[in-house]
Amino acid sequence: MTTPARTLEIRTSPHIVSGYSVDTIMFNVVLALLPTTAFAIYAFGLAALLTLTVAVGSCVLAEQLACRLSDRASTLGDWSVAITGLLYGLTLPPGLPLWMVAVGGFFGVALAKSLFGGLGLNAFNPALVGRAFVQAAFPVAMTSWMPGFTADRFVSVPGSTLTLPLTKPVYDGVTSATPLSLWKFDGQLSEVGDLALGFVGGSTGETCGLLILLGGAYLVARNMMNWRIPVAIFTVVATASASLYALDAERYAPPLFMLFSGGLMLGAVFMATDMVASPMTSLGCLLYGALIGGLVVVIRVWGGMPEGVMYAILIGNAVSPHIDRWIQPRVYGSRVGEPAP
Amino acid sequence: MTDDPLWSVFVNACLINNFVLAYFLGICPFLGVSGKLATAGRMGGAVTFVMLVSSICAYGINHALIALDAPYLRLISFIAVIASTVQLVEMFIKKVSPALFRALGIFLPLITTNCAILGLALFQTNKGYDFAQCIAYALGAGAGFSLALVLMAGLREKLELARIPDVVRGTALSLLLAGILSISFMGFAGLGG
Amino acid sequence: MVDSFPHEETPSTDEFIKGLWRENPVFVQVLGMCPALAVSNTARNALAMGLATLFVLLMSNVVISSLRRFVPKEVRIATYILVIATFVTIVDYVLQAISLDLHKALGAFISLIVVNCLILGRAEAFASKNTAGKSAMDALGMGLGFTAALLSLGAVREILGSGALFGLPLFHDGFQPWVVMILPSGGFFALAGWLLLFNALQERRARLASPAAEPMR
Amino acid sequence: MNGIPAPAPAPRVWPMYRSLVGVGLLCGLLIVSVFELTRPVIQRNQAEALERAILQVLPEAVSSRTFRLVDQARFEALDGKPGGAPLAHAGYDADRRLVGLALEAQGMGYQDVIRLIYGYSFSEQAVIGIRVLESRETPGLGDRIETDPGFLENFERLDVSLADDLTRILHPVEAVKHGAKEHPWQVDGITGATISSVAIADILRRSTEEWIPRIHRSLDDFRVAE
Repeated sequence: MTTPARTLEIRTSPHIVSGYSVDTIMFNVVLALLPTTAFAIYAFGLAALLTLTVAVGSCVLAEQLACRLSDRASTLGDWSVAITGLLYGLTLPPGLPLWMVAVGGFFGVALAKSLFGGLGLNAFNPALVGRAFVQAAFPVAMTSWMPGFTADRFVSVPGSTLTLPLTKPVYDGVTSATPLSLWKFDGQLSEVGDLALGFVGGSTGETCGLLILLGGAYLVARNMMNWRIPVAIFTVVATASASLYALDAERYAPPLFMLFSGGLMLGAVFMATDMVASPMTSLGCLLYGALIGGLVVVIRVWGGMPEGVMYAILIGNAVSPHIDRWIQPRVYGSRVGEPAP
Repeated sequence: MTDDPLWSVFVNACLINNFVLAYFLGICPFLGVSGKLATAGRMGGAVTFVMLVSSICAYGINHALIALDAPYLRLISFIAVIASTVQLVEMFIKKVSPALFRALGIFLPLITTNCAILGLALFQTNKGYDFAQCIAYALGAGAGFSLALVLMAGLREKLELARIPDVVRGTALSLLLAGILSISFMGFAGLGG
Repeated sequence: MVDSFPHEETPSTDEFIKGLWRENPVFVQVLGMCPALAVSNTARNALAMGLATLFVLLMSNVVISSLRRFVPKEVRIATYILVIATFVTIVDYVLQAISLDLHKALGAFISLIVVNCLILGRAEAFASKNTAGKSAMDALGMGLGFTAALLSLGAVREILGSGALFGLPLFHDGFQPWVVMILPSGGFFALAGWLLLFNALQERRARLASPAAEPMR
Repeated sequence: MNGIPAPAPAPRVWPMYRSLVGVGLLCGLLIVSVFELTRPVIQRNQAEALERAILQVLPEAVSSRTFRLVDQARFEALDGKPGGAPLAHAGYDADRRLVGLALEAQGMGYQDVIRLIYGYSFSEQAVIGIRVLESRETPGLGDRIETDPGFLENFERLDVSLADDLTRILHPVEAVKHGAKEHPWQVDGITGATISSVAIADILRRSTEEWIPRIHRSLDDFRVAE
């Protein structure tokens, strides 16, 4: 096979209407994630910094290894793997042993991306597959949350972070609970103000909802993100939880709490919008977002786990080929209702 | 004996303990027929139907065998009944709707050796479900099987054009996808409680 | 890599060996996946399941091949299913008598040996056409191949998933088990991993073999 | 499998009947003989396993007898007779005095149904031991309901004493957050395995509310020590 002539540029998906190249978009995504990342490091100190570094490093290493093994050109230049790693790191609890961080990053990229052929071909969001793998493999470590804003966070790391590879972490200090598990298991509600500003326990990058929204708004303003997906998710979560709350305020949580707690913001803005694993049409994206929002509410309210954003998005990823099949863009020249060839 | 409500039996069989993704039943058709979405949907429908019929039969047989005090004939009669149910269903569909028969034709014999059907009959007996619960269980298992099959088919069709390395193509890829689907379905755990 | 089987040897040896590697039921023919995935969460369960399947396969192959002259082909499949279900029921009771715990761990999957495509497949493809002796060799090979595959899956899953092998702890107390490996998804991943390994080996062998083939052209 | 071959059928059908009936008879014979051979061993194994479980949850007992509820009011000793659920196992000490009852109970856990047996002591009016018979809870997390020593400590004396009129339990069993246990009828949960530990408490609450009053009403049924 010969390489195509340089005059006509042929790209695989994502076919982005904006006309930006992959690396421009990816660079801007990094930019949009910067405030969240900075806040994560500010809140959790060295532990978060180490977690994020190892997350990015393991993903990059896995990708590099896969490229070497399958004789593909290295894809490090386009930032995509670095973003996967960063997003993955932001979903992890601070204080997670670094070797577990590396295992998840490696498996996420290998399982969900490299084996499927690399960038643009993954059926699932690799960052979330990595997280889901670690969650299933090390459920105890993944639900032990370290409190933020400790006095010595910039000079020392929790003992669990530096656990020797393959060994069990020992949690020396106090662990805190996330707002969602406090609500689910103890019936305590956290202040919405604290949630929005990030003064609660949780994963490194999911605590401060406002900064995530800021990053998302930046990407939307630059026309680099499909705003329909997060908007649909937020709308469904807000309406569903508002109606439940209206039915029985004792049992169900108020909508603002549901919106700003847990990984919903990070998931809706940066994970569900993965261009490859989400539907192609606008209507499809709305449906996809609505499905994810619905699943989040179902799992959080009636399921066994306090948080369901990760599972909801993965199932959304699995359904998105079907959404694309039901709602196909009208092929130029065909009549409405006629299936695309 | 259990007194689980019907919806809980259904959700349990369909999502939490999905027959394919959590119990590994019906893996052969799951891997074999999930290449094309259209056939996957039909297969799911056929399996659900056979599940419903054989679940009812198994319920009756089990009670008859308990009355006869001959539990050792359970397996042999279950499998005989499933095989003949499939045959009867095949003949019935051929008579009533030749079009449907042509669409389903090749899958029906496959269903006989689908362990999901026998598994359903055995599990409902072990769990001691009553008649209504058996129906809910069969419908849930069928819906879960179809859901897994259809999701898988969609993913495989999407990946058909991807540059998948040769080593991964085929069964290994399907198993990887099934593993990721299975992890995603873990999110439903606890729903029935 | 030993991949050439001398053809001058007696056919029985080949019948035996092919199931172990070249036509391994799980890794090459991708048959009998349901039990392979479901009960391979520990090496002990995998071994018990493999041996139970081996027994049923051996007995039904022998019976079916001895009966092959007396059974008209119209009722062939029905007879096979009867014979197989009988031996499965026997295994079920014998296992219950040997160890209730093991029987509980394998659960319904012992009964589900009936619908293991491997057994009906060997009955139809081999035992119905060959002598009892040859069928026994075939069943032994396939059964052992199946057991070996199950055991290799079970060993990987148990070592990673509970840090033990056959229930004996392999590591010091601090070992962190990878719970995912004993969960259903871990079964899928572990089997996919083994298949990848097999595919890679075969591809490598094909690459190594192809330069030798070139002078032929 | 007991079809009698039709007299002189058409030649092509005859071999089919012959082979099916022949194989069927052979198979039936095999199954029944193996069943009969293994049955005593299996029954002994099952009885031993049950006895072990009963004596484990009723540490003072040295022997046990299984009772069945008849007519929703009276308990009747089974003594080896087969009997469907619901069953209660009475435990006796060396002097053949009734010390407690072991009851089976089940309910939905995190992943699937959890089945357990618990011991109830008459002198303490409390649950004095549980053992999980069947569960598919997440290994390493939910299965701590079987292994966590702190959690199992809850059931060394879990108060289920009855109100004076013997119709209801004074304080139904309830699950509380880990570390928040204040009363002897509360179950101290497991952090990280909340659903599974709450499920155990629920199973116990439902079962004790249904059975303990009933058992106290017909206490004499179990005092047949000879």
